[in-house]
Amino acid sequence: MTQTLDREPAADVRHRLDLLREMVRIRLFEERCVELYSAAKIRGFLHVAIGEEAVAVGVNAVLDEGDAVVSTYREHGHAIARGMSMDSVMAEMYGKATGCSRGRGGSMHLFDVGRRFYGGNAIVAGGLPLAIGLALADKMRMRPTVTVCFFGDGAFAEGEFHECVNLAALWRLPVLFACENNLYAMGTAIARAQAETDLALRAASYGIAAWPVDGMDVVAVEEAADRAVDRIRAGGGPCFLELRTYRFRAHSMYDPERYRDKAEVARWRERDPIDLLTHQLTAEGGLSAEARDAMAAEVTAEVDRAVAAAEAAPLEPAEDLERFVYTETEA
Amino acid sequence: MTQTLDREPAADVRHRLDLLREMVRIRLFEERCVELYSAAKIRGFLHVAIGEEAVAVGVNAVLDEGDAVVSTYREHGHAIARGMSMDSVMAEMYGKATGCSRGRGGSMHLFDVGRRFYGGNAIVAGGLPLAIGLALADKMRMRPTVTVCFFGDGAFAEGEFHECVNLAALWRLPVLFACENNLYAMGTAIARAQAETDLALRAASYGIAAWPVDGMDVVAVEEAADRAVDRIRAGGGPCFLELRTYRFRAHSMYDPERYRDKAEVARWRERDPIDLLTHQLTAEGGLSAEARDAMAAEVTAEVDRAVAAAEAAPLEPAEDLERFVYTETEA
Amino acid sequence: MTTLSTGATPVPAATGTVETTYREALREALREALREDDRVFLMGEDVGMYGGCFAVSLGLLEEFGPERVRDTPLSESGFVGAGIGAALAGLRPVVEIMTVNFSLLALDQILNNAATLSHMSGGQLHVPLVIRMTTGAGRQLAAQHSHSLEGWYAHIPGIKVIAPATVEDARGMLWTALEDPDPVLLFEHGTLYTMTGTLPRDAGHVDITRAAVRREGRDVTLVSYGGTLHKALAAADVLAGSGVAAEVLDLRSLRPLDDATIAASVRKTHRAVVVDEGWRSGGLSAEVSARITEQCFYDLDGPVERVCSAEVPIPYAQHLEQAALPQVDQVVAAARRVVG
Amino acid sequence: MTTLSTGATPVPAATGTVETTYREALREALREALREDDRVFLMGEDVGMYGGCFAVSLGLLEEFGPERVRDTPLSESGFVGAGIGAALAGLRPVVEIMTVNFSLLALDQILNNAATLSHMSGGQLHVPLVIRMTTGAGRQLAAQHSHSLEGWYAHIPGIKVIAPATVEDARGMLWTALEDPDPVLLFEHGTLYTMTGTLPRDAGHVDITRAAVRREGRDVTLVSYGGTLHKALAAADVLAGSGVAAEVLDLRSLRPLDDATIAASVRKTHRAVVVDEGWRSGGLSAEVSARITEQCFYDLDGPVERVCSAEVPIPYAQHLEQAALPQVDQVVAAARRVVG
Ligand SMILES: Cc1ncc(C[n+]2csc(CCOP(=O)(O)OP(=O)(O)O)c2C)c(N)n1
Ligand SMILES: Cc1ncc(C[n+]2csc(CCOP(=O)(O)OP(=O)(O)O)c2C)c(N)n1
Ligand SMILES: [Mg+2]
Ligand SMILES: [Mg+2]
Repeated sequence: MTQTLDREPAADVRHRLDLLREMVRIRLFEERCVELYSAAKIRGFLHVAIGEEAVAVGVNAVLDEGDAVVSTYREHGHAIARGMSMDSVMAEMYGKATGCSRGRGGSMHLFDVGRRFYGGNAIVAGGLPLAIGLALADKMRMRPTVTVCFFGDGAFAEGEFHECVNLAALWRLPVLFACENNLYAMGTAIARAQAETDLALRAASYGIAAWPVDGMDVVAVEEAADRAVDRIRAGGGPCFLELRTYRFRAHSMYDPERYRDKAEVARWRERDPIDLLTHQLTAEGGLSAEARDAMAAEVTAEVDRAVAAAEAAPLEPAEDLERFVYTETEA
Repeated sequence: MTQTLDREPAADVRHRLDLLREMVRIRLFEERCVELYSAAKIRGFLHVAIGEEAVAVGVNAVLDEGDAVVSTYREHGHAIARGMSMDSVMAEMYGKATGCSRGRGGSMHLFDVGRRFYGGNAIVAGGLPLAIGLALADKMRMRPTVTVCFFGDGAFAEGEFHECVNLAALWRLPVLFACENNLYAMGTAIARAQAETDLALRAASYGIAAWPVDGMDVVAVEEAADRAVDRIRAGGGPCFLELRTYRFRAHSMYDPERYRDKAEVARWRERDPIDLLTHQLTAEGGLSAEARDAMAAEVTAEVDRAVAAAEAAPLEPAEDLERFVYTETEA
Repeated sequence: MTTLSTGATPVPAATGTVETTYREALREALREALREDDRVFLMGEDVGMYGGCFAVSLGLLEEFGPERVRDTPLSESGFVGAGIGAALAGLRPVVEIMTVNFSLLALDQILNNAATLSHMSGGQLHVPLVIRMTTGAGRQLAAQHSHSLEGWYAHIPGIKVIAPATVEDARGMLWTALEDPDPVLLFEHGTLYTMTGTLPRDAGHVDITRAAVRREGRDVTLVSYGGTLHKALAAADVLAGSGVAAEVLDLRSLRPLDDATIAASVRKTHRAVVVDEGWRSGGLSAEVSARITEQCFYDLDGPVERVCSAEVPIPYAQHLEQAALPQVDQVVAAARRVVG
Repeated sequence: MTTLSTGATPVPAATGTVETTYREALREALREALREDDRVFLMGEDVGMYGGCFAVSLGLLEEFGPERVRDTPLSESGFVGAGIGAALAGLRPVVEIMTVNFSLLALDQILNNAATLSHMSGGQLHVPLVIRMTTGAGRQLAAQHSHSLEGWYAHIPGIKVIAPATVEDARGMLWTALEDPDPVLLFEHGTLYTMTGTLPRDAGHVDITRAAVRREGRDVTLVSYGGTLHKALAAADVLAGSGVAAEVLDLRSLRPLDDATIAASVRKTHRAVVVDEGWRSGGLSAEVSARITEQCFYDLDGPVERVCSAEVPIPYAQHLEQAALPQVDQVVAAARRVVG
């Protein structure tokens, strides 16, 4: 078992309960999204990260307010773990004016400038250069921040990724490369896309600290992220974490999953990050059945409220279509 | 001293004299090009590889007729070592109809489809994907060929390079990556462009055979290329050679060379590949002063003839401007 | 999306015909090419195991194996360039880029290699390559996934650009493209895959050099292609209701453009509206408009109108997306304006 | 290339003025920006130690240090995207892409990030980024190094595109671009760097929203920008000799286009020729032509003409290259045709 961060036993249980709650929040939120997609309330592309919650929660747990996050099209979890409200995310997926992006972005383009959450990017590897720039600017301004960039194993094959790791390593930028290795890029298993599948090893060839992490164990993720972020803040240059995880669901709502078999999915489901932590806390006596049910009920209510709010929210006026193409300056 | 290939002593001397002659041909050809540029006979961009001849000659020496070569904008040496005539290359630089590309390509775009010399590419790293495709096609057609792709240390930073090494390694393609590490990309020293400057090590992280070679020693280059090509032909997948070399001249005709000092250039000039082999052969008694002079005279005459032919050659008619934009099919 | 009568060459819905979709027609074309010519292979992201991101290549991996239906990593520049190289070596690659949005990552290879090698080598090299990709908006995929950039590609000398708008063209254009010795880009509009149609069982090659008159009329010419063709046809229906006979042209080939067919129509109708899903400024519609004016100025009763996408990154919300895209009522209004 | 009288705002060649070149004017603009605003930094390949591939940034590294004059590896997508990220974080990056030819490698970042982030985030994000690059042909650099693709960029909503054609604009446009809260692309024509001109010692900002009338005339409007502006001006000289008074417009901003200034000129002259170094089909000239027709159809005496590059990859040999590029005599001939 991985060690927890240096905390009092009671505080440690409380902390892990928080981590659990965050994962449950993401899980129930995304499960609802899937239902809403079937009900045609959400449209476009929808990519859920069910099974990967430990990554979003573990990494975000160690970030400060001033840190920056850049994500992918599978980013509901990152957004929620970063503190964005379910209301603003759900309303965005409804395409409503109250959505975080005023309905213009949808599931793949969540933003929250106040939390330095820079999206939501639907081009694989497309967010990485932004992270380099954010980190460069913060470094030039001597801000003691870290920029985290989430991306998948698929992005590792894009040239852009390699340009970015090199830039970060060369300029010793405060970037945490958070690679969500869920073994597939759509239907392409990593071994059919990468000549060398040990991604941490590959990243280390840039002369940066890089190591693999059990991405189903939220505490392990948190610890690894903590270590990485400490190192980065101390001026040690970028780090790369290969977060070994798995998506339990299809790539998107259109994916018939011909490329993997049910047994493989079932095996990974046995390592469901929520179940793992739930069992652990239960076994330690830190989580009763009632507390678990109460948590689920509270989170369900939160999701319900987000849905109700999204349903009730107004649409952005169609006349405002052309707003924000360019910055609105007060006349 | 590096060992020579397995040859009879006399044959070995003859062979090394051939290598020397090839290097001298390239050197004198390019030195003439520089003069002709100053005389405004050659225009556009002109990049000479003076100092790097051992790479072009050593690698090409081990190739078969059916092998393919893809090069860069610094490719006169590759073209000549591949067997293209000075006449066709010089005429091309004059922009004449008798040029290998009928005057449309110039210095950066030499082609010879008969010799499977696929250019000449002015986009850094732009030729690499072509090499992947050539090798893929040959492999699919079960042709026992190797495709060599020359590129510089600068190209190593381009994402495209990484996509290509991964593809070649993943698909075990018969590609020889011939990286001409001359320590600079224009004015950018490799340490200011690469987080990890051990390029062979970096390439090896793709799970392919990769090693550094003394690029000033033509015999060493030939041996390394021979070993690599053998391995590739035996189905061992791609190889990567980091050919450590140096350009004695400026990047192009416009470069005032502010970024390196004369002492560094002088140190490298002491390892001039032509001088090294000349001294070696002379010391062994394989090359007399007369033979050396005769060689220089013969080559000079060859260059003179190429210049005279280019001078005399006709221009492509301006009315033919639009030819070859699309393939000409017999009507 | 329902059956489209293809106007120019009406297909008898009798025996010897088959009901099919745009998607299946594309697949049938691929299957035929793979079967008939062993130099042909298909390569791209998820074309194999996944069955193609829009299921176009479903089943082909099983039929032709992983060498000829080749899944690639996410390396657009790498594998598109590899397609060019394979074409240089004598194969006939069909490279699929999932969507035009990702083709930007391969644009250098297309513009600087595929389009130049023949000319730049003085005619020594040929690149018989077909690149297929999905284009267009209308499915709430938001700004980064809703581009219509075929107009950019149509700007490039050295390549050809085609866009099947009908099931028949989806079935027939690929083969013709593969017979071309030069690079051909084939754009499939994402909203058309489910469109149904009837084809002769032996449907095959189609000429890709001519635009098609999909509907005849004498009052105004509506010029379009791909996804928006169907909006132009719908507009023609509406216009017919109020006595305006619109002629509807399907460009089919975006490079080269079939000037003769366009000019012939405009000389007859004296008015033109170009309908295009690209952004208005600098889109393909600008070229069509400029050419019509150049060729038919003295035949025109008024300026050529353009109905295009609003100049915004395409938004996610349905009402905003639809507000951004060209609509039938806009085409109708533009046609009424020019008819005057 | 010699002094250009800038027409609209003539500069007195008196005390308080300075003789300079387009290159030096660009450098002075960069120097001023780096000095006046500590959020500004310059980043690109060889901008530092080498002094800039066209010597524009020569000496700036020494003056401002390697953090603010930052050499990058050959990673166009990476460092252009990094410029976008740095702009998001509140800096004012000036990113240099050596030439437009290499910008294709960064086009995804420009189109899908720089141009979309403000809109796609519902107005939360801003990208105050300037991207400079050299464009154009004319120096025998052959097909891969001779593109004129600014017309493509002018197609993209969310960015602005400017092109200084005069020493004054080279000096003044950068600052204005840096004050813009959105991404601005600045295109420098490769043949202009050595052009000389006279500037007031305190020359600075110029308005970038309006096209400029560089020469007044009543018979025909020649619309151009950047490198070809000088061919249009030379053509106007020739035309004047035969009694044709050409008005010459310098677009200056390619996106947005200054419709009002263009239309005002064409309403006066009733004829227009667009001169553009891009390939004809689908180039910026098509948009200008289409707009003129849309706005001035009933004022036009004949169709708008276009003088553009031939539709070939630009060849190396000088006579072929010149045959491919728009030439003064072609502009003169086109103007004569439209004047009739
Ligand atoms: C450049 C680019 N190419 C292709 C796509 C289509 N696409 C969307 S997601 C995806 C798979 C990405 O896999 P990975 O990076 O492993 O992330 P995951 O979906 O597994 O989270 C693909 C191919 C895209 N969005 N962008
Ligand atoms: C994509 C791209 N970016 C920039 C350039 C401009 N450029 C031409 S050569 C060169 C340096 C390349 O260095 P390297 O790969 O080491 O090759 P070398 O010139 O040393 O042989 C640069 C930056 C280019 N041609 N292509
Ligand atoms: Mg994945
Ligand atoms: Mg180099």
